[in-house]
Amino acid sequence: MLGTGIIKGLAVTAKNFVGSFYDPARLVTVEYPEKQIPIPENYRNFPFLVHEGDDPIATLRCVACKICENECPPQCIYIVAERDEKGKVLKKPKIFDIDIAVCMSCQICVEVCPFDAIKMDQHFEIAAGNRFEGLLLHREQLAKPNSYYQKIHPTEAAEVDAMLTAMKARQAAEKSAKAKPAPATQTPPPAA
Amino acid sequence: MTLSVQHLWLIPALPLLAAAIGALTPSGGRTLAASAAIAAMVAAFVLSCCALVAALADPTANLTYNFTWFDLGTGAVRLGWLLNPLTAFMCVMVTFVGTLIFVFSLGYMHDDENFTRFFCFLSLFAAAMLGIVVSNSLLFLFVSWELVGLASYLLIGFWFQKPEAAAAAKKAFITTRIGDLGLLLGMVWLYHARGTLLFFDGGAGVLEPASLTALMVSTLSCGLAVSTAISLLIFCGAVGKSGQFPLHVWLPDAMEGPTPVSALIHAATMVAAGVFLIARIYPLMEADYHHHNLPIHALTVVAFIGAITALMGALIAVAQNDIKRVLAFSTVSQLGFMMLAIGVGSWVAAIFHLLTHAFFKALLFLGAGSVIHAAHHEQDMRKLGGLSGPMRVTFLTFAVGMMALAGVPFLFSGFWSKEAILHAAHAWDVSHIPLYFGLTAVVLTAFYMTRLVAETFFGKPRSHAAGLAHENPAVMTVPLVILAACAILLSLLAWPTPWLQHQLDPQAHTEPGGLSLMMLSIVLVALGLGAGWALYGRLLRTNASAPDPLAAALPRLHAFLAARMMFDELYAATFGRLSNGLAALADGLDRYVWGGLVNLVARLGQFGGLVNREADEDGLNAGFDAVSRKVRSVGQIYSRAQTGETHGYLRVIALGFVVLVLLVMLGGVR
Amino acid sequence: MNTLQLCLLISSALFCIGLAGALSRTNTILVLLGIELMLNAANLNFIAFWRFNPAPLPATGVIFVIFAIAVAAAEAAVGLALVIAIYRHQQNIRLQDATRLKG
Amino acid sequence: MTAALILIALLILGSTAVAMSLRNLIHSALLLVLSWMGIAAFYLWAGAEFVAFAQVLVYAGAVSMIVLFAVLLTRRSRADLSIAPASLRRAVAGVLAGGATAGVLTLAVLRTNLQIAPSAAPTVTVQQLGLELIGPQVASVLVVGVILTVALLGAVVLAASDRNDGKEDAP
Amino acid sequence: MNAPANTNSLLERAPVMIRDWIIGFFPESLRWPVGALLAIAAMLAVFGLVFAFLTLAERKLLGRAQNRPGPNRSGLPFFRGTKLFGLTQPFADAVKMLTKEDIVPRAADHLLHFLAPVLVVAFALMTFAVIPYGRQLVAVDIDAGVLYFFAAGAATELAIFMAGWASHNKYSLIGAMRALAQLISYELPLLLSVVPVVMLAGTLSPTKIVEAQANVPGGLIPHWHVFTPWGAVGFAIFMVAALAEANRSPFDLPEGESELVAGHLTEYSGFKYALFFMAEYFGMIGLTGMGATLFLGGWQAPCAFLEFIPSYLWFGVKMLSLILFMMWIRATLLRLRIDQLTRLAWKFLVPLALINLGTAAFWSRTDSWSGPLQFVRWAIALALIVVPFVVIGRRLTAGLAPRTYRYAT
Repeated sequence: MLGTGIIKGLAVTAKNFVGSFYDPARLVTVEYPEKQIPIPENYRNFPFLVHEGDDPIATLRCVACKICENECPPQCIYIVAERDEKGKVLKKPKIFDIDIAVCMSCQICVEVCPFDAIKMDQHFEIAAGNRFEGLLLHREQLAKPNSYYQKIHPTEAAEVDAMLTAMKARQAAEKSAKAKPAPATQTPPPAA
Repeated sequence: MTLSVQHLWLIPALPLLAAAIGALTPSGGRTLAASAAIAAMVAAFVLSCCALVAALADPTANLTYNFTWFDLGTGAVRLGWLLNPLTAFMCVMVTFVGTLIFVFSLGYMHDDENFTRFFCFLSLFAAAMLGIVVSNSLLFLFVSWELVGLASYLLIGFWFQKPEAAAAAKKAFITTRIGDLGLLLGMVWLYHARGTLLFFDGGAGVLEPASLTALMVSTLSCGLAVSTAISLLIFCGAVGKSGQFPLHVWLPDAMEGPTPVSALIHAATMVAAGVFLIARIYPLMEADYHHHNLPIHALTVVAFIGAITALMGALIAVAQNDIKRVLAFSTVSQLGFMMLAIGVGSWVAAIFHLLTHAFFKALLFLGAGSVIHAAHHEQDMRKLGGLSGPMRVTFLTFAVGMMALAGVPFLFSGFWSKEAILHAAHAWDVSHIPLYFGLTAVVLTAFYMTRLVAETFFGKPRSHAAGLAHENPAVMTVPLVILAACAILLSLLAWPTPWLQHQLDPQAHTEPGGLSLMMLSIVLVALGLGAGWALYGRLLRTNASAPDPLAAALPRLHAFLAARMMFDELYAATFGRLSNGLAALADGLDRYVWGGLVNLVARLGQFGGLVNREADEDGLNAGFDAVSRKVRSVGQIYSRAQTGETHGYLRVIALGFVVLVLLVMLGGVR
Repeated sequence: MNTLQLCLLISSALFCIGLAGALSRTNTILVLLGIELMLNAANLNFIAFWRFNPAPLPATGVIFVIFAIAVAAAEAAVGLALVIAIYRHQQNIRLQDATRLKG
Repeated sequence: MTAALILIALLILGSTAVAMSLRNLIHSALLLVLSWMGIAAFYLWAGAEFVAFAQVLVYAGAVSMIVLFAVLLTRRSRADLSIAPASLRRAVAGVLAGGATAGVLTLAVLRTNLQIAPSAAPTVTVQQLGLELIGPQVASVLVVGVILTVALLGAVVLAASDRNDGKEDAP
Repeated sequence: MNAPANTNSLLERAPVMIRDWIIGFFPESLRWPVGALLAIAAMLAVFGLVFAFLTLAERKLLGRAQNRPGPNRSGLPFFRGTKLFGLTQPFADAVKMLTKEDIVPRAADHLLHFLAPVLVVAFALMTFAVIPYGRQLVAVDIDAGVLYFFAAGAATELAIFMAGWASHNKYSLIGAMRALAQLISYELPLLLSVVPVVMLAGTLSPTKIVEAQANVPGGLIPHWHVFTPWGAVGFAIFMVAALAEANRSPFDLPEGESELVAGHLTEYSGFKYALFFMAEYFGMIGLTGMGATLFLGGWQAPCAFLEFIPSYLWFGVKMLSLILFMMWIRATLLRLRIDQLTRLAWKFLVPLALINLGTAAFWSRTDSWSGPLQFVRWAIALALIVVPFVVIGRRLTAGLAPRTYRYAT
């Protein structure tokens, strides 16, 4: 009969209305700043730079190769490599800026980085009062320790670390083979 | 809970409402129509019981509620409701039996495609009958009476695709109409004489002493009292409706309708209407009874008509082969008994027999319907037989009904009501001929009912259809069981104390029944039963075409009775012939005398037209043509003023208005 | 000049504005509205006379106006339906173009 | 009292005159609504409050809606709304006719000797009105009802499109 | 209005007493206008607050119906950390609305664009004048109050049309035309559902209609119109039509945001937008107040022994529960399509309302029936209602199968 559907619908909303008071499990939202939904491991947004040791700037994995700068679709990465007094390019970034306001979290920079130096973060509360100062992140803000990376993406970080140690071991082996004639001293100290 | 008299109209109104619902329901709404009809009947039954409680609170009182229907200027036509034990008992009976018949119809008419129409008509029928019962005015009674006639016409002709059914419906309608003419005349005369048609109106009603005395003392030139004449005219109506002697011919033919209709007509409603009418106006019928210097008394006529009908019906029933037809003639016979009872002055006995008869005759008809339904509409009892085994419930209940009708002593209600009638006939001081007629009819009744049961239920099935018969569903058997129980239990109304008689007519003194008469009637019943068993029960026929033992013994008489005493042929030879002759005469008059005159006038007109045309063509038309050419040319000039420009029109109107006002002001025209 | 005359003058002014509008405008809707205004002017008269001149029945003037309003509503509905029909027919509603039926 | 009347008259006549001379149809229609409200105010001033509310309900509530609908339905672009100015001849003729009528009517009103009887408005309650309508005036009420029904049907028939393009519930 | 308060509790008489006390300070000639101004001021204050909290209530209720908590964060200025269940949300909204930039499109009709929000609130407020809020609490007690109410209510749509037209925006214009069509369609059932009440009460005055629903002394069942067969149907039709008149869901086609951006409100912002918002709630308050007056006994208490609670509280309870019911409907039902909307009005509500008129006539003719006839009376009246409802409902829904989806599963 006409009208039964309406009554059924009214019953559904009434049930939800009353139930939302008695059954907190019904509520689909949480009170955000106080409570947070645990973020899944594979959640990702905005890149950060991985560093190895205690000194964030000195131990960055980044070698300022500028591959990510070239590949970034919205062109939000700006890199200037550091040079020594002679003007020779050192394998370190002097400036590494990401305009978070422009970044679209596509992860292409991570995909292309050969050194596993840039990774995706899980931090999303980046609101700021000034978009020019607050949202243009410099390398100091971007640098985060490898332990943080291991914390937020444990599985992925373990794989990366295993790969890196394997590579280092291979390199060390090659070097020790080559080091017989000429032991290399310029190589940076192995990562911790 | 009691029902006060001004709400009495609810009882007929409920079935009428159900009829309206049934009429408005499309043929798909079977459940709605049937449930409305049955619910209305059940509700009417409950209300009737309430009314009965109210009526029995003071059995002598005639509770009335009168109101003005419309004002004629010189007087008002008034209608009203009447509640006394007679009304109440009739209401209870009609609604109770009606309910059971309705329920039975659910099963019986289950496969009919016009199911809703059927229930509509049934409800109309019941409503009309209840209208007769509750009416306090002969006028309203007459209206309901005619409605009953209409409904019976519709129901008898329900299967109008069958020519016999259509003919039977027509026959029933026309035959009862002949009687109704008498009723109408009597009613008009009564109104002329008394100026009112209300039965009871606080002393002014036609059935109250003042009116009765006035009607009785005035006599006609032939010596009849006015009351006698009016009574006999009204009795004509009852004769037609109740199938009494000269006008009984429609009743057996009415069997063409569906069996529940037969049950309703024969048990509860239509035929009971006539008896009820006479019982209702009994004071009027009786008014001349104590005047010995009158040539004839109304009640005497009634008694003799009843006696003749009782005997005749029983005689014809002996020689019929169709189950329903046997029952139909038994109804004619029993109605004769009732009329006889009224005629000998005991309307109470008549009503008692009417009530008991309603139950056991409904039972018999529904039982017959059950048999017919089971045997695939085989109605000829020669072709049935051996049904007692497969249809046990039907057989047992039918046997109860048969014994009640035959008047088997003590246990069955029919016995007591028949005894009451025979006693009344015995006590009648005018003549004992009705008593002898009645006693003969008692023997014959027992005889033909035994035959009916024996032929139908015993022996072996004598046709394929009968062989396949099996018991019907509960919706059909339960009403049978209830009715059978009632047929037995109604004995309690008369025995051990005549309770019903007291309630209906407290003044009536019932003399202790003559024991010898009772013994005589018991012997006669036993004789009838024994003869029937001897002729039919003992020597069961083996096949359908075997000759009837009675026909073998008395072939001429049997043939005469089987042809229903040639009444139809007699009427066809006399009244039919006469009306045919009259029709031929009227046809001849029409065709040659009046037709010739009309033709002559037409010829004259034709000639005149010819002359006129010649004159027109040459003289007038030319002138008209010239004038219309002028008008056209003027119109063409004028039509240029119609520019189609609305603004122009509006402007002219405005200017015209200004000019008009200026004229008025300047000219000083006020 | 008494108040009644003032009322009558107002209503006749309204009537004439309606008339002038109906005569001078070409848009059918406005012509209809002009006629509607003339009806209203008549209603003003009824009320004015009802207010200042007692009728044998106290409600006569008011009842006149009620009926007039009802009929005016019906007239507006039919008239605007006609306008739409005209528009469908000739793709504009200029009254002077609607001369299909001229003689 | 008279001051209020003159104010109301100014409202009615001013808004009507402006409405009848504006080029923008929508503005005309809305101004006419204002003028109808002014007429309702006149009824209130005269003490006929039932009629006043009926006027508002019927004119501001119903007729104005129909007018606006008709305006919006009978145009093809927004430019259609500002209608071409009337030709000078037509305008002059119209104003002349209107002026002549006005003159004649004013003359008639002023020259007639009109009497004012009651100082207070005759009081008519709504109940009296209702009884009057269903009593002595019942035939008129029925006739008006028939007229309204016929007008409704006629309007539907006239405005209904002959073409039946597109099913209502096409998937 | 100036009749002395009868022997009721102090609380019952308080509003009138306060008014009389204030008026007492003024000379005789000024008392009437001051009294009227006081009434206006009181209504503006009360209904302004009611409006403010209704917006919050609506958002809370909708949230709860969708298993969300609703707004609950706004606290007090200078007291960080206080939350008060979000009760100050309306004031925060008000501040936001008032400080927003007021944008008028260049092509808009400036005058009408400005007038529309003013008029829409004005007309909505005008309807408040005749509603009896309590015993002797009515601003203007006029004889034809019900008629006045609907006359003022009908004019609201005119303002909506002005808004839509003046915005010079196609969505606005379509919204405005929808508003007109909706008004024309639903004015009729609205009025027709009220006619039985007027017929049975024998008056057009809201106060007298409320008095006609007064309690039988000692009775337990309220003597309200909604408890009669015709009243129940009339109330249902009234509520449906009121939803449409107030442009509330499921009849909010004029501002159907999924197809028309915001309908006639598209080009409004800031304070003007707030005025439209206010008018919508005022319209709702007015219509539900009239509904309570006509069908739910107005300020009458349900039974005699509850009369110690002041009448205006009863009125408020009834009105608010009706408004909450409307919000509940909004949380439940989907928006109709325009053809479904007009079909519902013309093919369902109007016939039903006309039949209901007949039922009411029958009811008033059979006023004297008693005893067993009372059952007959109810049975006939119910049959007169149920049968057409079922028949017309069948006709309306004929051919509509359960919805099927082509692209979703």
